[in-house]
Amino acid sequence: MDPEVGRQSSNSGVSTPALREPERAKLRPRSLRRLRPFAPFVALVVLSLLVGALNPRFFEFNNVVRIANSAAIPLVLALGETFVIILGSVDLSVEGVLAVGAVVISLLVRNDSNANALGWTGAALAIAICAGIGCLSGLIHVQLRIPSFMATLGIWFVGVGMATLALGGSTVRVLDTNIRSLALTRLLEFPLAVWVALSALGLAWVFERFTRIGRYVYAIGGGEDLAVLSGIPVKRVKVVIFTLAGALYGLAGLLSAAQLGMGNALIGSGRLFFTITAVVVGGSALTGGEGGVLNTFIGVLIIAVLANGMVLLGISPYVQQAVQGLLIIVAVALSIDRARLKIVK
Amino acid sequence: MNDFTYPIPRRTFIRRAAVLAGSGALASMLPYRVYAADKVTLVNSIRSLSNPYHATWNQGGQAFANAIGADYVTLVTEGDSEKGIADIRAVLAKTGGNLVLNVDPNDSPDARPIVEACVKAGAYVVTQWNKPADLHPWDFNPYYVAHISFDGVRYGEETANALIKAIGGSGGIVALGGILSNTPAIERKAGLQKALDANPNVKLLDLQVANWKSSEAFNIVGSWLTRFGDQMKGIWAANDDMGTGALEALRAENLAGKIPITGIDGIKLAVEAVRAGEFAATVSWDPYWQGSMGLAIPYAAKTGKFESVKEPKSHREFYGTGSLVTKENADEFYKTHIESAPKIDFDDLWGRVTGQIRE
Amino acid sequence: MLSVKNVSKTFGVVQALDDVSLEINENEVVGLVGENGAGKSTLMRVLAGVYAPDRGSLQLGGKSIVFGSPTGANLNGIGIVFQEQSLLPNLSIAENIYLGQERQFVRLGLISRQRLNAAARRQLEKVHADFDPRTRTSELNFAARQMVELAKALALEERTDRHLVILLDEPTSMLEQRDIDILFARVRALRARASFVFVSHRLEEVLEISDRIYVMKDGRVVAHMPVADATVPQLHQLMVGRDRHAEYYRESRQHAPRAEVVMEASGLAVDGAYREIDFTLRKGEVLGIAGVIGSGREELTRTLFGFLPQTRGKLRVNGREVRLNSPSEAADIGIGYIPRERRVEGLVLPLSVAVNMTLASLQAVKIRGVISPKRERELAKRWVEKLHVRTPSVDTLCLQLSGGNQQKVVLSKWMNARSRILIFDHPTRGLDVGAKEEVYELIRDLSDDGIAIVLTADTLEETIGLCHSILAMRDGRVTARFDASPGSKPSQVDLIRHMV
Amino acid sequence: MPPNTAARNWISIATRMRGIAPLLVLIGLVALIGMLKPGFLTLDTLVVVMADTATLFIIAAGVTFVIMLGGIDLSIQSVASLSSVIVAMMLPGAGYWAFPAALMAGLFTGAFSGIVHVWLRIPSFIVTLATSGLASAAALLLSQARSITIGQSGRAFLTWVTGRLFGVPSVIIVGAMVAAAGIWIQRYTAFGRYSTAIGAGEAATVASGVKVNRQKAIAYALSAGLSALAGILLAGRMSSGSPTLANELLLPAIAAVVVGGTAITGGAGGIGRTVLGALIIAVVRVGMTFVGINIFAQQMVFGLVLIVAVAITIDRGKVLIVK
Repeated sequence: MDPEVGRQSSNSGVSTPALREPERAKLRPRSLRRLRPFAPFVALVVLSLLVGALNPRFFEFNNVVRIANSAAIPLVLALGETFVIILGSVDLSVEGVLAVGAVVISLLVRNDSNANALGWTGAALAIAICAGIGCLSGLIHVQLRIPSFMATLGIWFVGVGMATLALGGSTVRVLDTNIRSLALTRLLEFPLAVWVALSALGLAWVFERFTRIGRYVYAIGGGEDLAVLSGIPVKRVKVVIFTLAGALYGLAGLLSAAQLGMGNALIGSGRLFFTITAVVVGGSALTGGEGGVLNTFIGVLIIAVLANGMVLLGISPYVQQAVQGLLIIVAVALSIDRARLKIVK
Repeated sequence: MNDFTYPIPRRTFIRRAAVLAGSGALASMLPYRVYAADKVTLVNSIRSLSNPYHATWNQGGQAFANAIGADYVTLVTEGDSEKGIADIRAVLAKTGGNLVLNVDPNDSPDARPIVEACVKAGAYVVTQWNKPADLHPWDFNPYYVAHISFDGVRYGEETANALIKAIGGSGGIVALGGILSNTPAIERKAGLQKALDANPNVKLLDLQVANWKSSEAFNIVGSWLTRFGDQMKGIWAANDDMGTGALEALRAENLAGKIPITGIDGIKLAVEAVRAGEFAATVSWDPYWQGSMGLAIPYAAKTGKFESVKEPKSHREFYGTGSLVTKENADEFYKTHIESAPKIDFDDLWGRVTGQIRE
Repeated sequence: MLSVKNVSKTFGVVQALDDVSLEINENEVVGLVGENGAGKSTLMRVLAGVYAPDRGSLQLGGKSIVFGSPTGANLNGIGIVFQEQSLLPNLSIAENIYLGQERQFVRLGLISRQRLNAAARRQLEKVHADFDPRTRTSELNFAARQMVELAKALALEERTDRHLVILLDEPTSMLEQRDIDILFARVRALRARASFVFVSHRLEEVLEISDRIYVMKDGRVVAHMPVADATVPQLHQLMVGRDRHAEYYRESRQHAPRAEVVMEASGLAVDGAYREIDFTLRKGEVLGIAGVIGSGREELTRTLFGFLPQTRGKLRVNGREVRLNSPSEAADIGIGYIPRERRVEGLVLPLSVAVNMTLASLQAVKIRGVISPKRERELAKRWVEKLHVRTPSVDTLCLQLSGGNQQKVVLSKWMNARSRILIFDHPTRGLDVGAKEEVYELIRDLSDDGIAIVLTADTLEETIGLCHSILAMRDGRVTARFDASPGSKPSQVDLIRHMV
Repeated sequence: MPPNTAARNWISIATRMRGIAPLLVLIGLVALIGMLKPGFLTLDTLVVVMADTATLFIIAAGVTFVIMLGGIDLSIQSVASLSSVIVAMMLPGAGYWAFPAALMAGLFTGAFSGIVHVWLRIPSFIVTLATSGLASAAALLLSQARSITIGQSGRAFLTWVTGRLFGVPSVIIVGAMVAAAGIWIQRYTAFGRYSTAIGAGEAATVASGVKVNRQKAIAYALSAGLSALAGILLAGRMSSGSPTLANELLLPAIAAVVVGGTAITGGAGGIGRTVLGALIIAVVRVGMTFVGINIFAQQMVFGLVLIVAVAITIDRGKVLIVK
């Protein structure tokens, strides 16, 4: 037998063959796969340049601020949704919970319909209530073994119902200046709401990267049965995540109430699909286990820039939906790693 | 290795039993009302109770019901035409047709099936806002008593003029439209157009659709500020919700009050904004009147106070009176309509007729 | 030290374990053998704290204990390397090793990744695997992941001062010989710090690595003996209840293939995987492909069924030149595929036996273009009888069948589709001896019927025993061809030296 | 391990129980409402309820095909609206040709979604969301953003929707035909069989040489096609078409599918279950009005009933992990 082979086989530890196979199997240069995660970011840059080229005002600092301002609430919502989606579940209750949050806040802080004036305490209470609702979704999902899709769909209706019930349909005006300051006071040129959203992002990122539950979310999304075998309290983690999501929707409710200066049962309408789309465009897989809050951050910006661009370029309202739809397809086509998801549903 | 694959049935069943029990409990919660078929039922069918406009509408209906001591039911479509119609059919079936209906159809097409259902059941009906052009009360005597609408073109024009006045007669303005295919959206836009034609030195910079929503209006106005900067002298909104959204977007840039806004509907927030000088104007339909008088008229017909057949067409398809709320009359209006429920004479059936609806 | 005392476990009404007792001493390797469904895996899961026994008890150092959960077992020094690997593809090696154990790295509520990775590196060193602990496990091949699993189990040392017991549930079933050797080397080396329970269908391996052997049958321990007193035939006898067939691979039934060539490859290549592959496949021929992981044989197999179209070279099927761009194209020209991932690619587990059998060709069960459930069930029944599939009925869901029977369903799917060329990708993986023999029997029947077969097998014996001719591959090239007709069969050594 | 007889019986019983659970729920609900309001149990009322369910059911039936193979279709409501517009616009001129035209438009849109989904390998959620945008844009442009009334002349062509057949509202008959056809397709055609297989185990189906992509494309086409049919019925019942006519039907439709007991992950369920699901949704909604539940509480009750219904009807046997 030729000595060449002999030496090769004798000194080949586990490591040599170990890393040999995937390169062959995936048949794609690693460098390319390494670049994948940045695809959404590239999409964002390209999109921005496109809009900027057609209307230079896009790059004006004021516009950047406005985009940031319009992205703040969607970002907070999308953060909550991201964790749920990484679990492999989905949360449709966004609009309902957000409405409850906004309505409860506007009723607890100084307003024009009752004598309450709890200020920040009121805000905290409202967020707590929303967390409770999220927790309820989670419990229904894991305890009754109902798909999150359905459980949260139900909770969506319940949420809007509660908000309507609480106000008897009317709109309440928020008079509390502290709450309003979130939208009206600026720090380094950006409204406080933007900073709130960014800090939420920061915390969410730390939560995702450096806490046990954060890592368990990925474990469950990657393989729930294996997660169970590794002694991970899957059910508890799920409930925690849905609760967290609820809390974030509540926070978004606070920001909405501050931004629009009012609370009403329809304040969240139209937010859901935006939220999920942003998460997916950012590159998180609906099948779970992949992606993260930074992806979502990019995703939200893509959608926000898109909306801003539509107006800046004066695209006819008739075709806006169509244009948006096509651009989203393109963005996703660029950003998802098809090699990794063998099956696309 | 299929040890894993089966949830032990017993457990599942216990759970399911629990759930069933739960649903039972839910059922027992259901309020149980009895409608005597010999007593007339008053029904208001509206889009949803989640918006102030229809909430006030509902109060009006309640008020009239109390006034004559009849049962009162509210139906909401939640924007789903089929649901709206199904619900109406349900109450018709339940009351054996002994009811009067005041309906704001979710979409103009809905009016026909609704009217036909009422005629079939012998219930008296008034439609408001939406109906197909070729559907006429006088074709369904006596049950289809009347159709009430408000001249979107006229009031769209009036608010536009108020806005133009506020910006000093010249400059660029932008417009926030409602859901493109909604009749009011179309009419009000047409009114705006008329005003613009009359004022050549006012330019419409852009029209965007915010689907009647304040949150969408908020973002659009932000982008407009970038695109038009200070060319944008005023904002015309097809309803107050979008108007208030626009106002908050301006407030966030310390422009509240500097760029005048007009809305339509006359909701509380808008009227307050007018008083504060942030809105140039809004138009109030007085939904309280719509909710009450929309019942009073068919009730009168049912109880024989008048015969619909004998009424002139101008009483069968008419425009109600909207009132333009501006700085001048805002405080007054606020006292009479916002702070206190408006006083309405339920016998003055035709008091607010401002002409027959044009084809 | 760790002992199982009269443990019984039932699922619904299935008696998985019946009064089982077993003893594990310090620093020894205990072999555990038995047919599929004999209760090995259940026993392992009881030991690992996944299941609680219905009756009986576990005892550690004399006193009985209850684990309650896998974690509970871990804290008592018991780790398990599952048959279906328990690494999460979307997490890094380090995260996998310490999955569920991150608490120790938490400082001020946050996980310190440096500490985590450093600790993971320490564990990897124990098994002499020098991967970067930050690598996603999806980037590793099977053998490498196995090492990580082992490292994960060894990490228990840090959490308990107890003596470790590591359960290896069929760890070799998917490994190449060279990787098995590496694994065994590690196990021997680690014997100093841990005891092992080793479950495998490959009796030779069990004899090679174990000190004592327990034999299970129908949920009972039917025998246990020191390895010295054990022989393959004897174990086989105990497991199956009958002697191992005199000639395991039915070599006497191997007849020379017909002349007619049904498949022909010339200069076949997939860039980055394999190149310059030439072979001819005749009616009734069994062509074996031998090679280690990474030799390109996996990719070659996938090419032949259209998963991975060739980038160069020609492939002729029944004389016509083809490029198979998808499995459906392959199936359409009469090629069938018995995949290695039976439960993933072989069967639609939640569907019935009948449905799975007809999935590849509904034509057979259609009457005037309409599926006839009646005809379908009749057809399925016929296959069930022909292949002796042990299933309560043709409506039974496939996930209720044992591995061997599942494999038969897969086979009948293709026989039903009248495929003339079958690609066998590790057909006996995870099957017990009895089931294996049945598969060998079937392969002979097929070849007698003139079906051409391309086989990549689990073991070299299997390849040599079953094939008419063998290609040895290394680094994407064919390094040798062997005629393997009875009498002139190559030895394993012949093959290996062309494989590595 | 060898499946034991008793265990098997248990399972089969459980499965059968699950099979009829939706029916039990439906009967239970009807009985409950009938108890509280005997007026509900008159033939007329029930017939009316069924008639009002037809459109919802037909849309739901379409999306069932997609959900069965594990996808989702968010474009159904826009497609329905689009087809209503096409019908309303074409009836006066083209007469009966309007219907095939609308259906073709639907099928085409669906095929587009399907093909983009399988070729670009983009999640159906996103693709169909985009298609939805395209469809409604088309509807807006066609209709000049107005709702188009169908005049007397046009209505003549719609008697097959608005009229009655043997005293039964013909929409019910149309619905029944769709149901029958759907069940037949899923039971007796290769497409139906493959859809189930794809939903239950796509990898294995691919490895069985099934042309998975084609099946998917067909499913999306069917989904949109049926939505278009629903759009035609809507146009008939409202005797007009509008680009927003069906906008609120998306969620109820998907809810109907899931309440019927079809797994949102695919592979288990079918049109038959969707029939029941749609009826359950309709009965709950009308029932609330009938019983006179406080209007402000109705949405909450609806949400809760949805959850309870699913908890009872959903088939957990084959879904090993609930996501």
